[in-house]
Amino acid sequence: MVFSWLHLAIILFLVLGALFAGGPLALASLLAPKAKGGDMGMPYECGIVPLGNARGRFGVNYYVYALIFLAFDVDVLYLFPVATQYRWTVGWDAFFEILIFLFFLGLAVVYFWAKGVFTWPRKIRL
Amino acid sequence: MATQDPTLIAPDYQTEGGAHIVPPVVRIKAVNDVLDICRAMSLWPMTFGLACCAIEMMATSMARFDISRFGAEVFRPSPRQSDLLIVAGTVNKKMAPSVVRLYEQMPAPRFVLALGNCAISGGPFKFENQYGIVEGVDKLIPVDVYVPGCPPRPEALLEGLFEIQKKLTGRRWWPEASEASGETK
Amino acid sequence: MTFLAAIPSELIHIVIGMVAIMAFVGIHVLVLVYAERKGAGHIQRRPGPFEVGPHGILQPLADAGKLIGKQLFTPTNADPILFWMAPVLAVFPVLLLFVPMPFGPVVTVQEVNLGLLLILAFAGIGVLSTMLAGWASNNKFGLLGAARTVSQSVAYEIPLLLAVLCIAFQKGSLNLSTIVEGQGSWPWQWNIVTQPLAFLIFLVCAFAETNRAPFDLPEAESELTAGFHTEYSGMGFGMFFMAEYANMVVVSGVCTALFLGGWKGPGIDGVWWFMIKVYALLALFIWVRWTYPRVRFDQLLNINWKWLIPLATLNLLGTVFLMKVF
Amino acid sequence: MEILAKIAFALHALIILGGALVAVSSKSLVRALVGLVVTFFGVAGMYLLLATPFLAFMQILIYVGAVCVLVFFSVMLTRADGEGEEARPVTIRHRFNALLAGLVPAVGLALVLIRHPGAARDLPVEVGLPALGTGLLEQYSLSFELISLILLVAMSGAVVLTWERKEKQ
Amino acid sequence: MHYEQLGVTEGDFYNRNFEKGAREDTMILNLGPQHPATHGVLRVIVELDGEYVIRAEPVLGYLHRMHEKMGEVKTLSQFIPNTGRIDYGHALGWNWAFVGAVERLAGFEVPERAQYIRVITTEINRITSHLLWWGAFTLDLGAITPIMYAFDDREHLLDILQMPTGSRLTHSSFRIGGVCTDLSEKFIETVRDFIPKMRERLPMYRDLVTDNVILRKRLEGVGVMDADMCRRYGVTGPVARGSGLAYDVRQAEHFPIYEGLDWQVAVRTEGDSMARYLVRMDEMEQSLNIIEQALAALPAGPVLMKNAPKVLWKAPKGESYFAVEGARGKIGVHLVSNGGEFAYKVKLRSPCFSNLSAYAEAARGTILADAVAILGSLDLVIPEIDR
Amino acid sequence: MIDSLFGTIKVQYLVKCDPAKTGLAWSVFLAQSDLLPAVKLLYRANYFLEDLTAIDAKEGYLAVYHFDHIDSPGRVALRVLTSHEAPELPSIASVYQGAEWHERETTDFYGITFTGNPNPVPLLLAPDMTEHPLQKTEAQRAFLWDLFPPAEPLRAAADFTLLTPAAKLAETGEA
Amino acid sequence: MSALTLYQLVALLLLVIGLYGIVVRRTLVGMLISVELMLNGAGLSIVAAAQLTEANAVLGQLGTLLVMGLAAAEATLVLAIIIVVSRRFGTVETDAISTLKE
Amino acid sequence: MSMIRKVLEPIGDLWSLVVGLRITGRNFTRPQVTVHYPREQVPTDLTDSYRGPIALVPHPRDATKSKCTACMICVGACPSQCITVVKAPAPVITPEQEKTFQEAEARGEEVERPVAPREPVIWINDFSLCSLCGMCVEACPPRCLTFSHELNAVGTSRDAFLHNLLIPYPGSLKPTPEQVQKLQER
Ligand code: SF4
Ligand code: SF4
Ligand code: SF4
Repeated sequence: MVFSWLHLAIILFLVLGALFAGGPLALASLLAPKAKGGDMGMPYECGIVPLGNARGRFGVNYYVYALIFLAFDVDVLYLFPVATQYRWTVGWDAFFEILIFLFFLGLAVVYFWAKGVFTWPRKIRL
Repeated sequence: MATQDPTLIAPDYQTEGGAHIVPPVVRIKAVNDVLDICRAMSLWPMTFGLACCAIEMMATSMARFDISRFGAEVFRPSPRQSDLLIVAGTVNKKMAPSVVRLYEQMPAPRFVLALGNCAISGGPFKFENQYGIVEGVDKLIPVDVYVPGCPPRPEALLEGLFEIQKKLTGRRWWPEASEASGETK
Repeated sequence: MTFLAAIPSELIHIVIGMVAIMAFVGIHVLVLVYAERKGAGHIQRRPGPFEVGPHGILQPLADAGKLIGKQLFTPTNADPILFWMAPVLAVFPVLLLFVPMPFGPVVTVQEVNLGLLLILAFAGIGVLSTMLAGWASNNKFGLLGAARTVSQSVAYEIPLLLAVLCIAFQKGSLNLSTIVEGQGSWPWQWNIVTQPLAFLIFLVCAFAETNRAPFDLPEAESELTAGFHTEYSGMGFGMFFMAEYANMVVVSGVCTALFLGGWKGPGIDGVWWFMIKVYALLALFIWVRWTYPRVRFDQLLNINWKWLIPLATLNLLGTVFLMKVF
Repeated sequence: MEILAKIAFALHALIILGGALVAVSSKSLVRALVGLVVTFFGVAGMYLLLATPFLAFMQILIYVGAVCVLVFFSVMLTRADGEGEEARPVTIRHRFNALLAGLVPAVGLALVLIRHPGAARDLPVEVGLPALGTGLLEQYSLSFELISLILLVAMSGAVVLTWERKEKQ
Repeated sequence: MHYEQLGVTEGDFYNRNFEKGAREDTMILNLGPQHPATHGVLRVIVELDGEYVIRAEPVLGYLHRMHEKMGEVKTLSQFIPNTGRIDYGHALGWNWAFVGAVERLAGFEVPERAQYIRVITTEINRITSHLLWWGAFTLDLGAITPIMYAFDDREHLLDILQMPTGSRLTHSSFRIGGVCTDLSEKFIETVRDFIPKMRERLPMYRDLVTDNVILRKRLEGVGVMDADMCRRYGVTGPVARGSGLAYDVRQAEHFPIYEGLDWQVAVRTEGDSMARYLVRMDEMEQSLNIIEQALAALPAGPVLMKNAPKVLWKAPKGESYFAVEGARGKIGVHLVSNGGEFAYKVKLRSPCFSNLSAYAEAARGTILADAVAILGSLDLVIPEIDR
Repeated sequence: MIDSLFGTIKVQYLVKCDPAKTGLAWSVFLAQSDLLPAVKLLYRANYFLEDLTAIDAKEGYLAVYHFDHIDSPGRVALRVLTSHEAPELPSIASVYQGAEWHERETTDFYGITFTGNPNPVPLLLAPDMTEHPLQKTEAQRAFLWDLFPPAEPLRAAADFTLLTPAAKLAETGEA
Repeated sequence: MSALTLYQLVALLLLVIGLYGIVVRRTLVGMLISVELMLNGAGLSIVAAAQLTEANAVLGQLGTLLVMGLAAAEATLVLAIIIVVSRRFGTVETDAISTLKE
Repeated sequence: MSMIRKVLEPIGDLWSLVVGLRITGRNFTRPQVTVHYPREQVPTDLTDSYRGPIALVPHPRDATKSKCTACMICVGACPSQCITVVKAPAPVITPEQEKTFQEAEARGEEVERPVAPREPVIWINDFSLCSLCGMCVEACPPRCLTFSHELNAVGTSRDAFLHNLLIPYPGSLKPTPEQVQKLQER
């Protein structure tokens, strides 16, 4: 086990960050008057009693987008270790490997584009 | 801070339990005074326009009168983040429950400014046996400052703001308009 | 004295760094709030905050005081733990992001070899905070706003990474200080010259990642009132505010280090060059915000898919290719 | 430093334990998600202790930044609050079964572990990022390409599964 | 099937009466009555499927101010201040419609100068109204600065309008048989100065907003309303003209002054939000033309006819209908009198009311952001809808 | 024009008015059953609905529909009478969708039921309000002939007596 | 106990809790969360083994890296399946789904 | 052709963004339009046409009195019923006076009996109801009403806006306590 200075710094800064956020909040809860009663606790919905709970099942169309974005995102992350080494590689092998890697990425974009995932219909038929 | 006088509120619009304000846990006068000054200098209004007067409210936040000079240009769309409810216009009976609800959804400390005659007394729409409007928003919620006019000029709204600041901190922070009326632009 | 000497210098460095960064962030949030409102004012031909203190200089302080004196309020049906966790989580990683920031030749809290990665990793926590805020407050606007913000942040991370990767490939390092070192003093020796496209992409993504106009959809007032922080009052809202501004500083800092030569500049290198560049970028942020309308959500995603990602990928490919050629 | 490392290890272990327990036992799925995040952080801390900062950051980037978001979106497809589908009380029997399902393999593995401690060293060495890069580019280049392909397939699969054109014209 | 029939007890009356779709995973959201995008207290209930609006239903009445009732309990001239408050954006249009209806009922001849003054002030008022809309609309689209610039100009115009009418917003300066104050020399000069200045400002608006790619991409093809739809809903004004219906009351009902001036009805055929936007921008220019020419042709003479009716004046029996082209469309006042000093019945035909009724159809199936943009492009003034 | 358009319909009373004097071009009284066919004819002739209201008179509620034309302006007023006791009219919202709101508004103000309106809930007034504010008391109500001065009709049904003053009616009745 | 064992025990803990979760959870999402726990345990175990033994450290780290990638791929697909299931059955509760399917 | 346009279009689009920045940038440097309200005010030549709360015009000969003749026309003209005017009551005639009058009348002289002065004792405008329409000003036969130019009145209670228009006129008659009480009951 090693305990690096970086590790310490990360822990300390995170704790400090939590304090930095929690301090004012704690102070505010001590110093502020509180309003109670009436419709105070009701979720705000433009001044109307809301119908139903916000936490029902709710499908958003861009779940699909989030989905592919994420896979893409993770994919790109694999380039980071390569990036640090690439400069010192000799020959074109490395380039082709990256080319193939990026080609797959590009393939995804092209496929989705062709499938029409990126065209949002302005108006849907119901 | 206006406390709700139950006798003032028309029974139809009283909410269950009634809204009230609990004082802070820590009550140090000096701290509270400082906070009051801060509150006075940073009154964020709610984006809540009802009728014609709301346009003058907008005009007040625009370049010519610029309410931001007093730190009050941060119009927040959510009552949770606003300190000042400017009732700008006519409150009718259909709207009344919403107005009460919006007021109650504002966290303390909260202030109410009745802008325009409609909000003060029903204004031009008050006639015998009328069926639609609430004759003055103070029948619904406690009002701190009234700004009359139909619609009031932006200057008047600024004065109303100063009046709330005065109510909070006990002093007027800016010169009287008439004192300075010599300089014009 | 011996006692002091016994403390490792790194620890002292860290502790000083903690104090300095805290002050830095605190001051900069206040200054940015002021600058934003002043800047907006002047663009709109009005003075902005003016009366609270000379030229309104005390305005942000008054706002902060106001927020502290404002009730913290938890909606009845909210999940109280998560509800309050969210604003804390928003600010919680912010200080850490400044650890590898190369303010000056030696002025940095800790040189981290993987500095860039650290910033990218911990900046992602903001997404989490948004998510929790939107969900915990049990508000429909909040939930919609959160869903939007999350998809947006996630989406724009890709071109951002690709743009950053260009520099990483070129310099062969993820250490921000090293990257700065690799650039010269004169503007034409900065990375922006070799990577103009990456710079532009980075900038656009920076706007989107910090949820600034024209990509400020999560809080698109005209649709979703205040977005994911609709239910937050007082300081709770203040925390999100603070996180937004602090993130702006971080993003500008990273951009400066990556593309604008960091602390280097004509004449004497030093912190001031870094700060000047950061301020210039922040000014750009403000300028843009007060100029453009907001893009629509599908457009936002499509800009990303149809322009930024292909361009960024090609740019990366080009970089990689040219590195081999030369 | 050594003692600090021990403390840190204990701390991280506690974080992981707490987070994981919340993740499996919380009635609200979002809280469970938060527990999961806490666990992720704990594991990232462990990675740091193991002198693999790169993995620690990747852990946060991938798990916290990406996987969590996915889980969050799927949570939104359920009724995830205190009255949601997860909130109905679980029978003791069910719990017991579950515990059994977990413990049986675990006890076995633990026994193996304790009986046959590997030839271990105490101080891990940090491998630089370039080394990893070299690894990816040379020795293990196939896996580098493969992961790209797998993710591509996953993406396309997801799209094939879920995509339905809104505009049926 | 309504929610109420499903036994839902939460929410308010309109929520429960909202028609429930077949889907489970949708969200019922109330936009308004306090909402930044509804410009006042309009409330729109939307059913959302993610970002898509499955159904939108405006709920009105949060600003019902009993104007039609007041028309029956106030004398005819006492009703004039009310007309200034129906549509605060274009108060003079309503002023004119009402006094016009009374004049038509009684067969009054309005002095020519008064007619010119009405044209000039109404057109100035139309510009202020369009500027207000322009600013608020761009605000809806997320641009904050344009409204500030628009209000700069608007403030100038309000100063100008204030000279003859005495108020900034809720003008009530037309009287039965004329107008209440004559135009001063200063007014005429200021307006003459202002017109070229305004002409210089319009290109800036174009460069800053109209040509901006973000705005164009947000408006083009959004909320298309074809001519037939406009007819079915009785849509008029710039909205109808954006859909290719060249219908302008100023031209259609043969207003004497307008007929003598050189101006065009701005028409676009696309029918989308951008077309409506552009129609209004063009209309501002046309209004400037009209003002310029009308000022040049301003005749001398009285501004109020002799024996203009006083407070207690009995109108003759009968009915009359008078329509005016307001900033938002066709303003109509239908007056029925039984020969008393009060009107027997006043019907106020509000353009926004009809325009908004088309909204539910226009917004169906669009993206939420588009729905908001369409709402903005209709240029709503809530008190006029609710009356 | 309108009289030829309405050739197939049994109008009760049809006058051509002077637009400069009243703002109307045509004024038509219809029986309830003829309303919908007439409106359909207008729709086919490209008229659009301007507004819809009612007038509370002694004889009952007189619903008034104003139509106008885009290309050849000329306002047409259709008038249909319904009783005070059971005020009911057919809805025209199936022809002019815009009429839905106008009808709901009229229901709010006068209590007239429009059968066939797709969403008959209060539009402008609060849903818990029971009174109909624009209804007049019996004392306030006027006779229709007091409100609409007689004119020369182009067509009139024989039994149409709404606009003939009672005195005159009595006369002719005697005669 | 050697450090390696400690790490392995922690990894094992994650595995146990994950397994428990899979059985005890009712919804697909809950199960997904538990699976992620187990994957984390696996990753930790691999890295610990690589770093604290004489084994090839690079291989170990890359292995974990790939596990992470696979976890992401898996999560993507599972989410897609959840979307489909919830669209098809209106619930993500496993019991309900198995009843519905019959 | 269309190909070229397709390529050029994004460039034009981007250019429009630059143009926008240029405009806001230019406005940044232009002078501000703000009137710093409490320190300075909108020029009076712009506000002198503005209608503030109504006020009474002083009598041309006696500035301590108003010109109002208490004819009550404005009360009827006001659409919002916000004007309350109470006429001065006829002076009370004591029995002795009455006697002298009767005697004088008996003598056949022209008696000038004291009549109610044509002056208001109470003139209150409830500004919170007023719509500033100008009906009263136009209706007043002696033209004794005018709009003041007070732009910035505010108050902390509703009653602050019951403007007593007779306050600037010390010479005007004072209401009797009963009248005041009656008014308050209203
Ligand atoms: S006070 Fe006058 S201007 Fe204000 S809302 Fe009422 S009517 Fe409109
Ligand atoms: S201005 Fe109009 S409302 Fe005001 S007091 Fe005079 S008549 Fe009444
Ligand atoms: S009309 Fe003029 S004179 Fe008559 S009471 Fe009113 S103010 Fe006095």
